[in-house]
Amino acid sequence: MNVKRKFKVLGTRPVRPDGVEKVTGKALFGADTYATGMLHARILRSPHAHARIVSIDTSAAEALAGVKAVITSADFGEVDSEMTRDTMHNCMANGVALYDGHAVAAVAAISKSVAAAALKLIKVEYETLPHVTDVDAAMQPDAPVLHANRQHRSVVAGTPGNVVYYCDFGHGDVDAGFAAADKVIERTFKTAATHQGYIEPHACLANVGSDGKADLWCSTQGHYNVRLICAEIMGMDESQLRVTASEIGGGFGGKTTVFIEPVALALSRKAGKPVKLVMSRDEVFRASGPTMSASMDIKIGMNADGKITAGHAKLRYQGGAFPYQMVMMGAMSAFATYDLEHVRAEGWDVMTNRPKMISYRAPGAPMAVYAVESVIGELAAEFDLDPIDVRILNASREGTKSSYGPTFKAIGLVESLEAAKAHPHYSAPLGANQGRGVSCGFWFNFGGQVSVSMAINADGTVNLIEGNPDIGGSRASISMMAAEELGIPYEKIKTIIGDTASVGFSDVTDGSRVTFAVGIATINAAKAAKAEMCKRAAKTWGIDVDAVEWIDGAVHPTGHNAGEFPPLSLAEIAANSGRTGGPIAGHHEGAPDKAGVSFGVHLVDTEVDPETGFTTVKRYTVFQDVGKAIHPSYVEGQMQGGAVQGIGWALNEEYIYGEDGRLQNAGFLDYRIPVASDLPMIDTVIIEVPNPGHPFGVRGCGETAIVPPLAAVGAAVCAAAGVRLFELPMSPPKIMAAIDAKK
Amino acid sequence: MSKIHVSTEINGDQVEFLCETDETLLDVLRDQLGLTGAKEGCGTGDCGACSVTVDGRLVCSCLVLGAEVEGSAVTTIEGMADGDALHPLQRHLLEGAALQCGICTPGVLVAAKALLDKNPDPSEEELRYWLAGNLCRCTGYDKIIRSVMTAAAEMRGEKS
Amino acid sequence: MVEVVIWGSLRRYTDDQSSVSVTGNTTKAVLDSLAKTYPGLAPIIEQGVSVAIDGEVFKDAWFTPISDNSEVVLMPLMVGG
Amino acid sequence: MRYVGVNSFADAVDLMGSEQGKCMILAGGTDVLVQLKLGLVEPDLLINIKAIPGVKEISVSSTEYRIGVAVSGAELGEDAGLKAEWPGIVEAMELIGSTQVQGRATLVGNLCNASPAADAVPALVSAAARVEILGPLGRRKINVKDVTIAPGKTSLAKDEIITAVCLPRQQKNSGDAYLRFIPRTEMDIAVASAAVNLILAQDGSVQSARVSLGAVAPTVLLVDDAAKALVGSKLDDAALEQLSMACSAACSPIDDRRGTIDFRTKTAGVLACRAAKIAFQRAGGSL
Repeated sequence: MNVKRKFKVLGTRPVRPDGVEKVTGKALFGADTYATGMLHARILRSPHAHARIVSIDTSAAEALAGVKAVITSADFGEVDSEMTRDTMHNCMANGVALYDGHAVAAVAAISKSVAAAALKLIKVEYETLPHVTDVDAAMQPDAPVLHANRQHRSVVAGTPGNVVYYCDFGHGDVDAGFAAADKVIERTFKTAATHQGYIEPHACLANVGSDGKADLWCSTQGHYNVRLICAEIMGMDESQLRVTASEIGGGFGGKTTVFIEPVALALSRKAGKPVKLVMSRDEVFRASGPTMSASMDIKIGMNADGKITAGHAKLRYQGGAFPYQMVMMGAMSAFATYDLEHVRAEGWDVMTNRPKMISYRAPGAPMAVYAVESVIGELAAEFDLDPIDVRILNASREGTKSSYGPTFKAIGLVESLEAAKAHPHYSAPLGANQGRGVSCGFWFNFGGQVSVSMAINADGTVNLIEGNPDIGGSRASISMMAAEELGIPYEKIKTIIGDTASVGFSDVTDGSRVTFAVGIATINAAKAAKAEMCKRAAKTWGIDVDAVEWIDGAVHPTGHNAGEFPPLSLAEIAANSGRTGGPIAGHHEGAPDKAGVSFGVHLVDTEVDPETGFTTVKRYTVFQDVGKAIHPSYVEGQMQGGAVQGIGWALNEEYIYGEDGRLQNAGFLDYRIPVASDLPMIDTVIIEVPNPGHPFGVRGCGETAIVPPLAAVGAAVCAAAGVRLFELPMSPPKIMAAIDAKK
Repeated sequence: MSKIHVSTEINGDQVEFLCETDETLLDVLRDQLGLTGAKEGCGTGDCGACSVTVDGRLVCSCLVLGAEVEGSAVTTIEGMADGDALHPLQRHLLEGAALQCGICTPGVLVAAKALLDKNPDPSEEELRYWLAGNLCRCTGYDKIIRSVMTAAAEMRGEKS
Repeated sequence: MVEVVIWGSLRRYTDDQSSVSVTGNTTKAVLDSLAKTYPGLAPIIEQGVSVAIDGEVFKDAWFTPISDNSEVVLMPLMVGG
Repeated sequence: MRYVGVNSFADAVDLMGSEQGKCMILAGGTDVLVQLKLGLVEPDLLINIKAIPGVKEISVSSTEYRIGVAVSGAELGEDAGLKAEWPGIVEAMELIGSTQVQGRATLVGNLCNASPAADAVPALVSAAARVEILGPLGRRKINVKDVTIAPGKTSLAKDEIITAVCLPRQQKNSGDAYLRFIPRTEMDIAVASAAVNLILAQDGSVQSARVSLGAVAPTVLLVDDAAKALVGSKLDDAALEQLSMACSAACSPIDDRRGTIDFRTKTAGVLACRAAKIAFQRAGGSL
């Protein structure tokens, strides 16, 4: 490893390879393909939060001219794995509709209007059941239980049935730690469920042939995962189902599973024609995964000098209508930013009558860290200490035993905090009704399975195939790493995302893993290709392969042969490849680990209108350790985008349910994501503490940025408004209620 | 149900199509004319991904019926570049890394061009309000705003 | 022997010990002896776990070498966005 | 659904009268198309009135502005004379939706959608605007205030159609303003709103006032007590306090996904005071 090495390509900002298609409207996203003879599908969804499906009469819909297939859960078979069965039943209700928007039937017809008309002809008889949508209510002994006997063995006996998972992390003795503190603060927080809010609705085009082979085109973060799930649901061999990932119009974790793909496949199989299925925005909100809502108790002890003596978090997450295990991510993240002798984080995952949660950028972490950071901010204020100093004093660093167990290697939290403290933003004066907030954040980052195949073309260019959808410019960073390793210009590399039949398995694009893991595979594939080119050059010169080496895009003779032959460039070797042994390629399949955790610090100024509670974000700066920024513009973009999603979560985004258990804001009008005029520029400071686990020092950077904004904005709003709030979003009515209560 | 015959101009070409009465211009562009650059992010005028201009006016094509553009002139993202030469806005969004997933990009470009056609020298605030109806979930808007401002300066003949 | 740190909610399967000593020089070997010695852990391990070795997290990887003085922490299998 | 484009209001009235099913008018379409998309309405007949001569025009006489029913928000904002004379109305219209929506949305559409939260309506009410209506029995004019009778419901008969908005010429030493509260800076529906239209006396005090509120009752309110609070004052603190109290007292809002009763009630008063100050300065008053 040589992390100090000088790079030629890494750190530059070339135009992304898929850019021209995307600025000219030619790039093909999920809904942008059409097949000859294609049918249009629509899904009928439950209007009830919880209801037994007594009967479904599809005869009138089937009789409508132009309708080619109608399906219900009866059209799906049995599957062995519990997880896949839940996914299937989330795609199509099995006897019981578990949430408002749960699919109960689907049609495929010759046009959108016929499909819409057919939906109205399906008669579903429901018997409504009691429902629950709030996490604390769902944990009560008398709450309606969504699925009997689905509690994970971690759950303590006697716990109410909606609690499906329990976890407990930490070390030391928190009671002793609290006893030793000068001050202990205990607070309860609530955060709303938010949606990933990708602009592209779920979309797919399925084509099942009469021979049982199938093609599926879809917008996904992981087409191999789609293949895995769909093949099992459809009872197909994986080899018979070819899945192609379209360009993806945003995912943020929300496209790491399937919602409509099995439905389209089942319709296509029944109709014998290609079927296109596209969710409406309303369906996206009602029936694709939001993140968890949370109810949390946080207790932290601190000494007057700012040293934290102990921390204890109890996290209760609401994750919708099926069993899941996600609170552990929050419990492990909650105190990860601090070096604590006594720490404990417990978590409970709870089912409710809401759509099943799915990952959303650093899933589980933002709300837990919000709650912890809010209490730390309050304690710092209690002792009149600088909030950054308190965090530096307690910060995790190399050698810290983390709150979730392992000891940290080289990490960049202290560097990020010091950069924030030294930044002009931190000392800039504040105006009337303005406040400043700061928060740390953390995310694990993953490696995982990956496949890359690289062909060296005879003209000296390179084609690279990888298996992870490009969700934010990864073709550029992969091409850059290939160019760096091969020593050729970036423009000579063409990276594409292969379908499931063209390159080996790759895990889902999640865990901020793509630049890290595909990067390692790319470097290794390039190394394999270089080794072959060294062989070809050695053969050409008639010398031993050990007597050549690869320097800067060319093979050079070494040792006593040095200078004997002019070096052979990649292009020269490639040009003769047909004569020296055939095509040259390199490939790598692996499962790299050591992804390297990432820390960030956010600094924000807000202004709160004391008469209306309207919050304006005045200034925002993100500091984040990214290890090594391959393409700094896209790294900054991740930091900015994550910050703004966090701002939305903090201020206005929320799933709003009525007493009837129905979602009241299933659209962008009332699910309020930040718009351009809501925001200032988002300044970024990239910190580079290389990850010892990657040849270029790369750490994942995509997810960490959504973790700190909730508490940072929270602290800034509280300072500006002169009140304390313990609930997200801090919407104007809540801010005004707090201000009025203080009066 | 009988369809409506519509003659219109799209990106300078004379085009005829038949549409259902409730079919939106967005559906016509995408499903009938092969112009899939305009995207449906919401179908209710809240996201701007389907932005086009009709007779020079910026609109959401999901809020226009296909039948309404009889005799009009429509421009879409597909009409923005001059052959292989990208419009300065397209070039600057690319160079400024102002797109991550790229789904909002066509709408942003069409909307930004409509602004610069009307006001070649917008302030950052004017630009942010003009683009408030173009939702982007990836970028936090920072690089979009910077890139449009840079493109505008170049189009005004200012050196960057 | 390798000392393996167990997360809190699993300690009921390890006689309430926060760390246990087992044999093995790879993750697979260590996980196998964990499951054998503490049968309550077997279904958890079967479902999939991560193992942190000297501060680096390995996701379901069998052959990662472990030495007797390694810091080994059992962790849940994680997901991201 | 059948779709018909008409060339005269008379044709529209005939069609509406003879239609057995549900009939809707397409002007801007920014509400109608959304309702169609979401399946909230299923009209049998949709009548496009945009090709009727004059509907895209704004004309001005010595007594009034006449605004065509298909004039979009963007076009309204481009009429410099109207904007100078009735800035509150133009700004209210321009607050509706995005730039894209502004390319289509119309004053009359905003009015006939009959939402309690319609942005243009409080401003029109405070300006004492009227609409011209054509029906089988001929023409009539009514106050904008009397168009909406309940959420989603207007006082127009099934075969009546609004043919123009008539705005009086603004008097000397007068000014109007409209403000709304939304949680973001754009793209939301008003949680509460207030419009104020003032005429100042020679001495700079308020001679007459009209104050209207939106999103705080089933229909837009014209609050006489609020107007009284201002008359005779130069918007001193006491007058503003009274204005705020009168506005809040007039509110009878609902709790919903956009705001609480308490928040709407208080915010309406705050907005009325702020709008009053803007209107006062526009009328030439100094604070």
